[in-house]
Amino acid sequence: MANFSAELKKQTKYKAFLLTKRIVEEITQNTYLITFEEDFDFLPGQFCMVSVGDAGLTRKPYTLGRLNKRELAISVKIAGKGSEYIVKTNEKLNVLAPLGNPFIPESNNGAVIVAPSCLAEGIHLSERFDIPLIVASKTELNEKFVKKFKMRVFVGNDEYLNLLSELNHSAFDWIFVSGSRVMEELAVKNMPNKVVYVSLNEYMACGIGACKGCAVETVHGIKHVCTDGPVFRGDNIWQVQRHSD
Amino acid sequence: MANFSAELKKQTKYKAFLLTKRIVEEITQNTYLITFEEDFDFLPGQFCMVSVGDAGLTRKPYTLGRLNKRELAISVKIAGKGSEYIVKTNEKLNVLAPLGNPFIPESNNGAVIVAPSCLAEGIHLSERFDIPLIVASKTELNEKFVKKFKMRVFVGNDEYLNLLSELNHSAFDWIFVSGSRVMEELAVKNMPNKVVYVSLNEYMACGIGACKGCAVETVHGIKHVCTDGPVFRGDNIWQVQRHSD
Amino acid sequence: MASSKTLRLRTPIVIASGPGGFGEYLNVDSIDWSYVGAYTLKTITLHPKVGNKPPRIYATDIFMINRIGLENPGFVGLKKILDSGELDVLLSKVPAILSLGGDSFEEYVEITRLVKPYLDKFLAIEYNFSCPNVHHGGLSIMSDREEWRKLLKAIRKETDAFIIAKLGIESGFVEEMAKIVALEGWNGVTVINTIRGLIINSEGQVLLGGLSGPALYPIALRAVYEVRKVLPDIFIIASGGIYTAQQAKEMLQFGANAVSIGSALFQNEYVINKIGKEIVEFLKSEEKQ
Amino acid sequence: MASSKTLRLRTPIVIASGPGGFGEYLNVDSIDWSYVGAYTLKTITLHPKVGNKPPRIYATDIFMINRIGLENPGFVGLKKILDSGELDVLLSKVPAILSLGGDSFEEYVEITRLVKPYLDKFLAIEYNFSCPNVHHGGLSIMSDREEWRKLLKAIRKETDAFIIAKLGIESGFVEEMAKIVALEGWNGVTVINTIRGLIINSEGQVLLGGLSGPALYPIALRAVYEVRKVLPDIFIIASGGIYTAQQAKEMLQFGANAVSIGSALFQNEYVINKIGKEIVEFLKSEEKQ
Ligand SMILES: Cc1cc2nc3c(=O)[nH]c(=O)nc-3n(C[C@H](O)[C@H](O)[C@H](O)COP(=O)(O)OP(=O)(O)OC[C@H]3O[C@@H](n4cnc5c(N)ncnc54)[C@H](O)[C@@H]3O)c2cc1C
Ligand SMILES: Cc1cc2nc3c(=O)[nH]c(=O)nc-3n(C[C@H](O)[C@H](O)[C@H](O)COP(=O)(O)OP(=O)(O)OC[C@H]3O[C@@H](n4cnc5c(N)ncnc54)[C@H](O)[C@@H]3O)c2cc1C
Ligand SMILES: Cc1cc2nc3c(=O)[nH]c(=O)nc-3n(C[C@H](O)[C@H](O)[C@H](O)COP(=O)(O)O)c2cc1C
Ligand SMILES: Cc1cc2nc3c(=O)[nH]c(=O)nc-3n(C[C@H](O)[C@H](O)[C@H](O)COP(=O)(O)O)c2cc1C
Ligand code: FES
Ligand code: FES
Repeated sequence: MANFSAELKKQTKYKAFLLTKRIVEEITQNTYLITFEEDFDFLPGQFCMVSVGDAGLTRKPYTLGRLNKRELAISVKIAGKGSEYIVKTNEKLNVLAPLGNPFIPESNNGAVIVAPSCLAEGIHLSERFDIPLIVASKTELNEKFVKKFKMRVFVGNDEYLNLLSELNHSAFDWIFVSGSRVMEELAVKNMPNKVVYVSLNEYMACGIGACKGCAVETVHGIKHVCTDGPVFRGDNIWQVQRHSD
Repeated sequence: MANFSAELKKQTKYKAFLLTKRIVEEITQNTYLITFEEDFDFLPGQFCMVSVGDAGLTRKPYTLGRLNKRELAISVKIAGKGSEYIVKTNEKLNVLAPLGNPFIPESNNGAVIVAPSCLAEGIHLSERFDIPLIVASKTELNEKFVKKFKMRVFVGNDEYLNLLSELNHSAFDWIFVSGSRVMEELAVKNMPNKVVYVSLNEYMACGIGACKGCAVETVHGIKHVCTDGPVFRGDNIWQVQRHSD
Repeated sequence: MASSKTLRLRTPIVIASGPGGFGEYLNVDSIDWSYVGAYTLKTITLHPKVGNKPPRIYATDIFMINRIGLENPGFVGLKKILDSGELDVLLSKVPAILSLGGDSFEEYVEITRLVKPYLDKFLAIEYNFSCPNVHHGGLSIMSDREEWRKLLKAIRKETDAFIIAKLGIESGFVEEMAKIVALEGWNGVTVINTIRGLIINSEGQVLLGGLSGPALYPIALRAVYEVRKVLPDIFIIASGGIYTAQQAKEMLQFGANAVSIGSALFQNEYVINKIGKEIVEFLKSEEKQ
Repeated sequence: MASSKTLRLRTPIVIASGPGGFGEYLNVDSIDWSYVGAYTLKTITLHPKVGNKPPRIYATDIFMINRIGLENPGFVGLKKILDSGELDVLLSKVPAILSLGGDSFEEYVEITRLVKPYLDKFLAIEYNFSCPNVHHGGLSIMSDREEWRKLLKAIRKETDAFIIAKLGIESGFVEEMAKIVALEGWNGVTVINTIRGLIINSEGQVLLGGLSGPALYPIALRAVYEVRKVLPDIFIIASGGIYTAQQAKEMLQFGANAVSIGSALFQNEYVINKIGKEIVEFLKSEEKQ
């Protein structure tokens, strides 16, 4: 509660943008990359709340991304009616942005692992910090993407676990992980040697700190994903058994 | 209440039929005639309850009709989501029928006036009792229908009122009217010389006498459209000023 | 005080009082009545009621509102049907629960007395204390909690039948109401009834009635949960917005002994077979474990 | 007893306590605050509350359920924001209503006393007597009607502010509750609050929370109607499932003095402008007649 007043100060202005879809491409089964004609400023780690009209009672949170350092993009996994609307509509998308805190890494010696649903963010971070992009997917990726963007792809749970153990013994200072909660937890628990950052997925109603709906338990008590995150240090979310070397 | 027990006895068996659409034709703006591959027995005046899946919380009542003395048909005005579903779906229609009481006229010296939304019933009655078919519509009818079936068409309110006064002084014993409540009320009040029958349109939930939702006030107290109707004598519904000749 | 009676339903699926009328759905072919544990009849009051003036019902995509006003033939009507054997067709196919209502303390007690000779025909009596569509009785009988408690006591004294109180959520926290019911030795509760709502129909007419259908489901589920939490032993019939087998299962998992199908009949009465089949299979698979 | 204060809102549109947080929506560009009569702040309790454990919220097509648990910085937090002038940005753009809650009789009275020096900053105080998501206070303060009546009296004695009681529909018939509020000299009621519901989210977690959104609308409209029927003079804020200008108009027509926009903000906060514009025009056209 101490930082309640600090939080209030942190608030910046949010704007609702109308975005025209440029390209909608399938990344993998049920998951799409959408690029837009328009652009606005944001920083790595930030997200937006997409209005889905009558297809949902809340705006829907999506991590912002950028391709080739210029094209605004999001990636969307069809999870229900709202995401289906986002992928399929021919209308402009009404998007509230930029929300949440930027992710500012302590060095450029990191790597980013994303699920296909967070590929736009992955590409953005990789290009922006000039770090390796790794995609962990349950299903094979569309060949096009693998070629167009520099990335390593790991398909299936076993491959993912091997990857984590490889990275745990790598020279990277930090690893950024964005995907499902399970995937993020596995990353944190299986890379105890590393500083792992995770982008959390709590259910959001407002996205701007008003509703207090997106609470998560951290080792420092309740935090809110939309105003304290969405990116957290993994060891703030899950207890990590540090190995004594 | 006296006839509660009589009502119980009157019940017959109802069946849910799956009907395949044969033809869907526009009668007039927003109103369609639908014919079916399948058939079942019913009598003039009876109706069915059409399931509209998730497009509505109740089955929707439609008067049954028959074309050329053989083809099962209904006519449907698009009034909302349920009726839109009925007109547009490519699935078979699930239809509970036959419901309500048959209309048994006292003579064959009558005429039938229908709105386009009740055209299927109108054609049926006209063919069955060999009586004139009159269509009263707000908008022009599709030429095809006017040619295919023998009918007189009256477009607009003034024409309708003229028609009623003509019929009031005609030699017909009775006039059967099926359309909106307003249209039926006008008919009853403007043809005081005639026995006028009306097919009522109360909101229905069950269609079989269970819910007591379709109550109407008559000069003999509350009646239920689905089990006491749907056809009533007009002077049982509206007070009629009989002219003394 | 409680009668030692238990209620064993052949399946935990019941037809709700009101939507099912007085057995009319038996006239619809293709419903498999072996899936139904009990058919609750439309509420009967001491005196016949003609019900409210039309319009009585209106629906949107997510709820419907009805103001039937407990139209029913009264005890005389019930007696006639029972004496004449007319109801036997129904009773030969599916067990029934009698639903009783009233406009006053005395009426509730009186009808309880009058139906006594017929109780062997019914599994249980459900008392409708929560119909939002009548001016006397219904809502108001529960406005005065002490009066209502006395009524519960009087009815319990009058009959040793399996008696169930049907509760809404507006007269007080439903679990507190249910506790009173249990304390007075009643055997069960049905939660919930419709909630008072207002809608304007397409003709611009105002309907003050009871809300049922999908919008009710999460509220009814919560009510079942809360009642079960405070009363581990009472028989609970869950009522409110149950349209799918998944919802029926949730109700059972959160403490209901049976689930009631009401408004869902209007969308397609075949819902009985759909829910019935899945629930019966579900219970079999649970038993095996 | 009643203070002679009146509440004149520049428009009859208010932001609901909770969904609007502590003014965060002022950071969203393009909302025209001249359409808003008052911004009700998130409920403040005497002591800070961290709120409930996650998950706290889940929505379907027709309702959402939240179990925030009144997370708020307590009176100390409120005091800090007020003393530091942080809230002045908000107050310069839109008048505000303070919402207060508590876990006990004493807490309600104590916070009423503590906020006194700040009351010139607010149009009114809304007392949240109906939050379904806290264990003490909220629901239970209303379970004991006599206790609650005493509390109403005590608060009224403590302040001559324009005080509004926010009522749910589960502690007793809402019009009966409202009558008590009026009898104790309060100035207004907000009807309704969320209704207790239960939902299982996509992860299989059980959320016991308050139901808001579209499913609430017909119930809230009815509550407004019933309260207005028995209390011609009380100030009524309508809350529950208002998403369109049409609904806002209906609420006003059935007796509300103002309408509250809550969950609709989450679908698209632009709803404020949409409803605001139409309502302002509607009222102008009414005036002309
Ligand atoms: C900060 C953040 C960033 C995200 N970024 C991405 C992204 O880049 N790409 C992507 O594919 N997905 C992302 N998600 C998840 C995405 O928001 C949900 O998949 C989406 O909201 C589903 O909406 P729906 O109507 O299709 O789903 P529903 O049918 O409503 O539900 C399907 C699933 O989505 C979750 N969900 C639904 N609504 C919300 C909501 N308002 N807030 C959070 N979760 C919800 C549900 O819990 C459920 O697990 C992000 C979530 C958060 C919180
Ligand atoms: C006995 C009877 C016979 C009918 N025959 C015909 C016919 O042959 N052709 C035709 O076009 N229409 C007929 N109707 C009217 C038809 O049932 C409605 O237009 C239809 O139900 C609209 O459904 P919806 O979902 O499209 O409408 P909604 O969007 O739900 O409402 C649009 C209008 O339809 C009415 N309506 C909606 N549901 C019902 C219902 N369950 N029962 C009654 N009215 C309802 C509403 O009151 C409203 O006026 C008949 C009605 C009755 C009672
Ligand atoms: C048309 C209609 C009539 C009803 N009549 C009665 C009644 O006579 N007695 C009663 O106890 N409940 C009555 N109810 C309430 C239902 O039994 C049920 O409790 C309620 O509708 C909620 O369940 P549902 O959403 O499954 O319909 C009626 C409901 C409807 C829709
Ligand atoms: C996330 C959330 C938080 C809420 N918090 C409060 C609160 O702190 N105090 C309060 O009086 N009501 C609170 N409410 C209730 C709303 O003010 C409102 O009465 C209710 O949601 C019904 O209106 P709606 O359907 O427009 O949201 C909250 C509602 C939601 C959805
Ligand atoms: S989503 Fe509303 S506070 Fe975070
Ligand atoms: S529609 Fe149910 S009784 Fe007529």
